Amino acid sequence: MPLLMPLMVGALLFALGVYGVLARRNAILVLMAVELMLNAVNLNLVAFDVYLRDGLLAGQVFTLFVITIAAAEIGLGLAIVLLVFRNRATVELDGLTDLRETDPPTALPVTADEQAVAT
Amino acid sequence: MHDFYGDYALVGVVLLVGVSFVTAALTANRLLRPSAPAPGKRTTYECGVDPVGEGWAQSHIRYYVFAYLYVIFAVDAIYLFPWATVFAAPGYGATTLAEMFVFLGFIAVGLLYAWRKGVLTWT
Amino acid sequence: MTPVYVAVLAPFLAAVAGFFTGGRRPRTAVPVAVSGAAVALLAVLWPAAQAVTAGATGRYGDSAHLASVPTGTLPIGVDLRVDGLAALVAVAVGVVALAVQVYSVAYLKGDPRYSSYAAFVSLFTAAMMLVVFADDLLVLLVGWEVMGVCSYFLIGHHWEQPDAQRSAVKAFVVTRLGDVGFLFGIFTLGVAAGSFRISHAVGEAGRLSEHTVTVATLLLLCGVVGKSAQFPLHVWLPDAMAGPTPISALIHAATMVAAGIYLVARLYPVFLAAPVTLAVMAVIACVTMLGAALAALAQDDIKRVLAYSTVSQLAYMLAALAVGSATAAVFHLLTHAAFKALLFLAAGSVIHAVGTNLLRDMGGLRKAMPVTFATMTVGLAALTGLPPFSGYFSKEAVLGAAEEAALHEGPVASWAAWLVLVVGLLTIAVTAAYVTRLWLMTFFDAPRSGIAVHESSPAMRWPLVVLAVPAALLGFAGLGHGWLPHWLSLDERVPGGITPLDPAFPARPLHIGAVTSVLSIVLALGGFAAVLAVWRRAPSRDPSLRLQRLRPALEEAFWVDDLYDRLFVRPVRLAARSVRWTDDGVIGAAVAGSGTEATRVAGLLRRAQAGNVQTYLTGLLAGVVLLAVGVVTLT
Amino acid sequence: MIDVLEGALRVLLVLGAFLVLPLVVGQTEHKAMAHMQSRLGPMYAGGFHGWAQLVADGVKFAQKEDIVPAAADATVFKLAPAVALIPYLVVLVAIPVGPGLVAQDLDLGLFFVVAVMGVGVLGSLMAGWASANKFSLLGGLRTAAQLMAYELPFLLAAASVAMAAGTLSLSGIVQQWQPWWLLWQLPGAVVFFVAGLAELQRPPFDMPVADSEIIFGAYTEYTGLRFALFLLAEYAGIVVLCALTTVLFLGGWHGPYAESLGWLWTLIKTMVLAFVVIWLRVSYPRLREDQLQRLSWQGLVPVALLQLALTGVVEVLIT
Amino acid sequence: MKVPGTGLVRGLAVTLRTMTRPAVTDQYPDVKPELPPRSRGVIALLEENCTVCMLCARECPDWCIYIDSHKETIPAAPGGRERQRNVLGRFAIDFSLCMYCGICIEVCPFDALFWSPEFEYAELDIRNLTHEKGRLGDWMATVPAPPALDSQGPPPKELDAALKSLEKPDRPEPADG
Amino acid sequence: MLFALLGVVAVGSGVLVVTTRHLVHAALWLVLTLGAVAGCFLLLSAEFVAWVQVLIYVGAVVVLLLFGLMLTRAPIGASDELDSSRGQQVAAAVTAAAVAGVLVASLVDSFRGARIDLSGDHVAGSARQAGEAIFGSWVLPFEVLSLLLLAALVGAIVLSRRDISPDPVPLDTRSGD
Repeated sequence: MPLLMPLMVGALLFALGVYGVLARRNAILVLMAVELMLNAVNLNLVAFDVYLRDGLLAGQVFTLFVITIAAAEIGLGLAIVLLVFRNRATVELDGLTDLRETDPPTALPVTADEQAVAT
Repeated sequence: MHDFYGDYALVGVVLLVGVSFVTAALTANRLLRPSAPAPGKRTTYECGVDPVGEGWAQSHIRYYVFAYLYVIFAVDAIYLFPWATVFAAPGYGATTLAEMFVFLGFIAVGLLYAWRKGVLTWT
Repeated sequence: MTPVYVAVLAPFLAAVAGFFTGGRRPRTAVPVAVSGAAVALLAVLWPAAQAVTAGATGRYGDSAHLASVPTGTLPIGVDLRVDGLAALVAVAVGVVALAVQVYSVAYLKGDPRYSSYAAFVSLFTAAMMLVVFADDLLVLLVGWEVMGVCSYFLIGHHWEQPDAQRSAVKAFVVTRLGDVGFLFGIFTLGVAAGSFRISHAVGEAGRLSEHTVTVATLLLLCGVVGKSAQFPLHVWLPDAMAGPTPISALIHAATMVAAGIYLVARLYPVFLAAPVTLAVMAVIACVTMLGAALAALAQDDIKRVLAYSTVSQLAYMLAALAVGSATAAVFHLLTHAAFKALLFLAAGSVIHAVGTNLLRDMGGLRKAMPVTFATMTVGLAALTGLPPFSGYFSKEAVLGAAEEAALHEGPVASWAAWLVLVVGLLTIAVTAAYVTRLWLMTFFDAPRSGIAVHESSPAMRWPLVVLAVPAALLGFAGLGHGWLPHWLSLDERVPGGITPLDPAFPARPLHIGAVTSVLSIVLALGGFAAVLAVWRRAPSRDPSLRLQRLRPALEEAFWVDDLYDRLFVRPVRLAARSVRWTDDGVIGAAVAGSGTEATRVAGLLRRAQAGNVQTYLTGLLAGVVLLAVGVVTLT
Repeated sequence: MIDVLEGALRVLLVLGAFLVLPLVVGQTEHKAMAHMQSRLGPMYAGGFHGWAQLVADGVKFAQKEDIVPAAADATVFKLAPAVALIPYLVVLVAIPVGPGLVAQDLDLGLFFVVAVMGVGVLGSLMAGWASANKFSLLGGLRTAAQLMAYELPFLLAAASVAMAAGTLSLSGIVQQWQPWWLLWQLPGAVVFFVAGLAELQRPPFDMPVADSEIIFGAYTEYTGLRFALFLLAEYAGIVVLCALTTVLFLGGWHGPYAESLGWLWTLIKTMVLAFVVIWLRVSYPRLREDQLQRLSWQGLVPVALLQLALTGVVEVLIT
Repeated sequence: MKVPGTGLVRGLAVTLRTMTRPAVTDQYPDVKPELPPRSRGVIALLEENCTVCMLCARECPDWCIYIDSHKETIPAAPGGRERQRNVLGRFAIDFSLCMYCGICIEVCPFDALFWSPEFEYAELDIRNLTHEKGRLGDWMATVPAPPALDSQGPPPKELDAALKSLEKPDRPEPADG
Repeated sequence: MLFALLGVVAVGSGVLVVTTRHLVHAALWLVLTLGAVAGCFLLLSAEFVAWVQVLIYVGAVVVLLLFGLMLTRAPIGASDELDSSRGQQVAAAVTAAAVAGVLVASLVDSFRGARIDLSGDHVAGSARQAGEAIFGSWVLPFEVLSLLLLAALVGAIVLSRRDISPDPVPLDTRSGD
């Protein structure tokens, strides 16, 4: 079986994941898209592991670790999303813009000596 | 065919058979069953009274914690299986056992934390 | 040599005491100042007497070496020297200083800052004494500069008035301009002569190369021109009249302005070794002489008339030096000190009485102020050079020296001597004209000032009388072949080279030519008659109005001031303003601009922070992709 | 060609077992529960003692009208029963009935079983969510929480057996089984069985379908054949659970004349366990939701961990 | 010391024991249930006793007893005068409303109404559950005899009253027995 | 060939996950994607990893996601504003296409001819080999992993159960069990 097939599936899944993360408004959908990306990575790992006949089975063991960490991560991500939902009653990423730059402060305070020079 | 695939070929076939069986049953049912749509029938069932509000009910956050507890422990448990097959083999004796106990020990601490925090009980 | 120390230190101590105690106990300022001046005068009389009694052939001279300041190359010796010249000039300074101190006690009665004024006058006297007695060029320079500073403070005594401030600064700047040349002149001379000692330098004059001597003397000439207000740098003296009148009398008539002439006299052998410089001096003197006299003719302010006349008379002294007779120059210096101080103090009392400087507001003061009228008349007569007053004798000495240099072989080129003689004679006529105008407008016709005029107080009257005596009689000292040249014991140009100042050398006698004296008397009377005729036709009008179109030129002193203003002051101010503009306009703008520019650019970036996390991520990933592509394609 | 036929035979066998056994269990449940409540149970269907009651039910369900609530999310609503049922069918493949008799002996059969059982949760969640009914949503959440909570002891107990046997393939485990394991793995067995019961929402743990609280939980809105499929899933689950327990803990086909009658022993043991399941349904009241969770996390999981420790230590000692 | 698990085991034992014992269900359509004598199946009407006093209709909580009557005048007996007499027209009980409380039976002064254990009178149409006078009369056949008195129990009041009236000496013997 | 089928299923359902307008459908399409990927693992002979993927992802993570959806009031029907503004979508699409392009180009460029040989002798996917690998050479990451899981667990509990933290935030207890 040509190695390219799993790699292509992995690449496409990854691209879909990227699109999902960037285009989706709902935080949980973004988390799902992240899952997609992680799966793409796993597929890649396993494909290369089998292709290279790795003695240490590094690819597969890493896939296990990635799955574990992804599970932990998605758990925490959702906990945060739920917390946000409780505070803001919405999980729309567009709404969460509290950290944006407020409009610029009024013009810089003209220092004393600038005034002196100006007169 | 390579016997490795053979094993799962059968599983695949069984899966297909199961799916086809269910679809067959449902299509047969579609043929046999009467269909007398009436508005009353299709309203959401709420002990006979008219349904109030939308189909969503506020549910407590603790369900999420249980689900998450399961996720964490499931992720531990899957390491048990390869360990189970390997730990008794020569060359992996007590040290592997100790490793797994350390592994499970940490997770048990997590469980203890949940327990002491009273996450598992509610009034 | 102790009297020399006393002469220098007494006024200095008076000044110091005045500065420290003046603020708290103003009443003590007057005795301190006056006693300072008196002690200085007495101290100076003693060497003067010795100079006079030194005997027919002897030359009186004594010097003292106090300390030597190592400077790496040429050491500066704190040397003092007294001889006939120094003593006589010191006496003149002492007399005038004492007169001014006494006079200003009355003149500035009730002035809040009298103590500082008196202290500055004492300090000035000390500085003048130092210049007179200095035997080391740099010590002389110290006295020279302290005098400049004192003149600045004294001119600016009424510093609340803007024109006083401006003229003080103008005086200070213009004299300093001259002093720069003077300083370099000292260096060139000192280095060339191997030492800063004046007597040593004078001795070495013969051996120095023609070129260095010319350069040194020319540079020294700059200092003299600046300090004695000669042609190019004379503009500050008329404006200096903004200071109180006693100061004009002391500084701008008798002492400071004379210092330049005294210096040339001191270093005369060096100057004699540089005929080129003498020619230059001659030309400068002539131009200044005539120009100043003409300007004095059209001035409306009494003090400015006297100021321009001072410039003209100083030109006479410079001319005398140019034509080779230092003795004539010093003689004219002494007489001029006396009668010009007298004239200024008289003018002061007139102003004090009338309350204004302007001639058109005066008139008819003859009866009201008899003593001032009398003493002023003596001064004016001396100024025009009418016999028997002192002015006649000293001016004739100068013209005589010019005539002798023109006719016989003199140190300077003959054309220069002739030029001096002709211009000298012409200036006598003009001098007579403006003296007569001043005299008539001030004392005759109906009184034009509104207020009742009365004679000034005795404290002001006594100095007038005291100064009137030498103004009248000092001329006789120059008669004959004896006294004055002997006292001064100046080494003149003697055919066959310059001899060092050695006691044995006989002093050159003053020579008064018969023709020039008659000619000058005729010219003086002519000038007097012309102005009298014009004045009689319209007694109340200013006789100078007759000049119509010429008058503005004269009044403005041929617009030299405006010329300088336009040539130097305005460009410098323009340059200053442009420097300031570039400083804050360009550099300042650059600094501030960089700040505001950074803020503006930051503003653009800020807009990108819209807070939407996904836009950030998009940017991030796009960047990563570009990087990846870059890496892949480039490597 | 032969192995294709043989394969087809195995598939048919599995399908047959999947269809027949749950009905048998269902029938025994009706009768046993009745008699435990001193009732007779179905008597009329099929003549002697109502033996064909469930067949009659099946026919009835086939003809009932299938109603999808207006507010429901149609596609998910229709898919839910399939997702709930199929895992149990697929699991039957790996269960060894006799010494050689197994539909497909997978190398990591046990893990395969556990993984597929995990998928069952989705079915009830989808049902709960799709029917847009407050009660079914709560039911769905309860089911999911319960299944989640009890999947873990299930896993751990299975792991302890795998440790004891040293292999994950079920037939291998049954091969390795020795009688003294009964005692050795006893706590594991109890935990496994109780967790299994909870997995199937059988009465002591049937809060998700507690009719007194939330009508029929996630399956409230279901009617007709879809409802029947959910019930079939439940009974198939009982069969699978009992079979698994026998295979893992009771030594599967071990017993006198194992060679020939091995499959009979498995069946007998499975039937006995099924009876116990029914028996528990009748005798015990329903637990409260929090008691359920606490039992799992504070009861079963620690016991399972201890069992693991015990197995590990003993295993290391004896080898 | 009570071992914690015993309660659970004893529960199992109970269910097991009941399973082994024969079930108590008797299969109704084939085996008639023997109901207790006074079980309240249906209400029977003895038309003769009813004097249309309307007590039962008035007392019925559900108002499910419908009675019509009309007055008849009985010709005077030789020595008396004419007497008005209520004659029962319609007497019906609507069993779909009846809650089987039995107040009508207890309140009837003339014992015209009786309980009958009969319960198989289900109807397809709810209107048929209103039993008219005739049907109520038919139910009388199914009314069981009143239960025998308890042997040791106190004699019934009526008997006492009758005996007492017999013992009262001063009462003249009724003329005709 | 089978792998191509699974690949198509995976990518197809992946596309649906990111484009569907039903929130819950997205989760279910995700299940299908994960199942397809598990199938791919199976075909790549990574047996153990496949079933781990099924158990963890399909069994636990997706359920968690569904929980998340249910707790945040996900609407039943189609909701149209699941995607960000039009501009953002276009930007995302462009970026995604660029990522895909780069990946595909570089992968194809470097692994054009490579083939995976799945012949019998080398099957490394079983649990035993995985076990040997993990407990043979990957022990340290394995141990560290438990720490990570502990941290994640404690973190999630602290985050979600604010009502039992030191300064409890009273939860809205009105909401039933």
